[in-house]
Amino acid sequence: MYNFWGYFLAVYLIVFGAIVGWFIIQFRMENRYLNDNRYTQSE
Amino acid sequence: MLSVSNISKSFNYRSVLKDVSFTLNAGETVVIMGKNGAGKTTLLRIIARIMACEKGKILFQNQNLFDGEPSIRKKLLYIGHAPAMYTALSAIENLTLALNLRYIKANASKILDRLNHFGLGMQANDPISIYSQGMLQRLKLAYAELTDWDLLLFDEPFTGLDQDGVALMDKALTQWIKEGKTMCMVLHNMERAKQYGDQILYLNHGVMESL
Amino acid sequence: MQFFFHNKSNRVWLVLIIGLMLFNIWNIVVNTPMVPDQHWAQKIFYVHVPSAWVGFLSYFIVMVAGIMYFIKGDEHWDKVGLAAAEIGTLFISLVLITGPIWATPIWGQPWIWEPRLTTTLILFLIYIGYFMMRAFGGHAERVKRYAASLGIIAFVDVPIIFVSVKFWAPEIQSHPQVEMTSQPPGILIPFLLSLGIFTVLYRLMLKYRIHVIQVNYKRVADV
Amino acid sequence: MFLTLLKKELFVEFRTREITISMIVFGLAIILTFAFSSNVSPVIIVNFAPGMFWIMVLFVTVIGVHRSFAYEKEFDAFSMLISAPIDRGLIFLSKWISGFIFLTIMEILLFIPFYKFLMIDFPIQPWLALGTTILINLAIMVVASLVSGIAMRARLSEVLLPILLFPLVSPVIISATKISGSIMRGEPYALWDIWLLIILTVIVVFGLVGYTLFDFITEE
Repeated sequence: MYNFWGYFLAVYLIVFGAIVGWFIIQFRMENRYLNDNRYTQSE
Repeated sequence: MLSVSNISKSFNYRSVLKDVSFTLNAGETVVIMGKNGAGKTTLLRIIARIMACEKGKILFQNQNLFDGEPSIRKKLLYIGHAPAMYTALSAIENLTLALNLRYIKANASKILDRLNHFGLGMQANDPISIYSQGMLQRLKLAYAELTDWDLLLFDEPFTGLDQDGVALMDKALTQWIKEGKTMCMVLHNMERAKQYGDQILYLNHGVMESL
Repeated sequence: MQFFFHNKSNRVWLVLIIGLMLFNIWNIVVNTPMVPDQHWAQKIFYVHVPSAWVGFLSYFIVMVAGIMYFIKGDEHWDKVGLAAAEIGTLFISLVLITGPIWATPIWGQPWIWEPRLTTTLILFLIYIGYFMMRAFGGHAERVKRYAASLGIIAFVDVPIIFVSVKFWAPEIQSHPQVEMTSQPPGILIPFLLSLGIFTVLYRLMLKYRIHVIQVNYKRVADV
Repeated sequence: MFLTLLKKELFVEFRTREITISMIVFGLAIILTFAFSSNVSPVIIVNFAPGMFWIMVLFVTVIGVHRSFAYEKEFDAFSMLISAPIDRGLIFLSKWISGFIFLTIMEILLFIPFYKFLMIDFPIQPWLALGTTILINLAIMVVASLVSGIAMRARLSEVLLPILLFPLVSPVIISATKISGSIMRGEPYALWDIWLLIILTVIVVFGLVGYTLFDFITEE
């Protein structure tokens, strides 16, 4: 009976990769929105 | 009779009505003017509760229009650009339906008499999909005559009318003013506004100024 | 409008959650017993089930936000609804990805029409429609009302879907949630811990997403 | 007031017959497609017949409901209903019941061709089949009217309506197929009573939710 180490690793990478990826995407979006916003105000 | 206070409405975050407030007492006629796209029709549709608005309060016969019972709007009639009728039904059927929706007993003879008065007697039984713009405008007049309303919101009454159509409309409007009815009209040319309106309001950039 | 992580408490929360998550993974890998026939695959559901729980919790919040939006008419609730819908769909799609991965070794084929996965899939399709409606529903103000009502309709449909699917698809014995209650403490404690940590993570994600929507709204509305 | 609205729905439909004609013709087209695409012996078809029947009904409902809201948009007729001093939940009820009537008429007319084209014999107790079909029609129609209220004004309403409708109505379709299947096989009521309960819950729950939400949905 081989153990399913590969499946375990795949699932954890997908789940935590998605969550970290989501945070990064939010941070980049926030960056873009704020810079865009600051640009209009400082004009 | 009607008090509109700081209405604001925006489409896709572009505000069309920023902070519109005006009051209208019984028996008075208000004319709203403004460029195309200033939000005149939006304002009328908000008062008629066809369109929702973000902020603001409207009191009709000092009852809150937004939270109150639907029956508050029994005496409030809105007539827009489109005749708001079913193309498949004939003039008589449409009017009977519209009156029943307003809890008014509609007898066919009264309807036919109004239609004849407005020159639509012959096409009374044809579906209104074949009506011309002017005939539709007269159908609206007949509809306004048949319903007993206290406040009429009329959106550009004179568009698409031929000569005697304009005469009919003038006669009907003056007669209503004589009877002391309250109206809120959207008009475009100035001397008609002066002729009918006790109060003329100018709507531009989402704010209401009195002329 | 400043960055979400400029204010102190959010930063503290972020550090706390990163720590909790690492502890959670360490705890699962080290402390939980190795189930004889499933080995590592059994440890998948320490993550699979909490994501499903967070997904459904999120869709519940969309409903609550919808109801509050109708009662209060306040813009904020629509943002909460949108944020919760997005994060909920993220977690539900994670469940739909990890589910078959777990099922391949244990049940033999990736997709089995069993009640929980089917309910999750149907809910996922409903929310595909929800986002399509948000894109094509018309001008933004009207779409807010439609989105709120769709949020309510979707969650009201969840129990009905679950019951009908429960009788439609035969119950598979070794399903994690079914087994959950009859687990020895060795498995149950880390599982509940993981559940709690995921909920705390979800709370921070929700607040962060609401903040980003707020910033975007400020930018769009001013222009 | 509900009867006036219902009368109007039936009257407009009677005058143009748009909805019923398009439903029947579309239903026939689907039946023929089923018949062409599955020239297997009737013994095998019997297991698929309930599923096919309800798939056809679902697609036909999408066409019918879409038509029923389309003619409201001409001449902005819907604003007459909304600005009238009536509770807008009644508009939802009238759309629901009138849609239900058209759907039932369509099913009665297509009942015979469906069974004949697929060469399968009629269910043993036809009255029971009719009774359950009526209940199932009600359940499908309540979800369809509610969703079409949302999709009506959208730009892509032809696409948005089915995409919103199918997942939401999936429990009804599952129950309908199970009920029709067991009726065709003449199984006792005890076997499929749970499905009937699901159908009834959908009718009650969506009826209430629709009635309350329609006020917010109809405003422009």
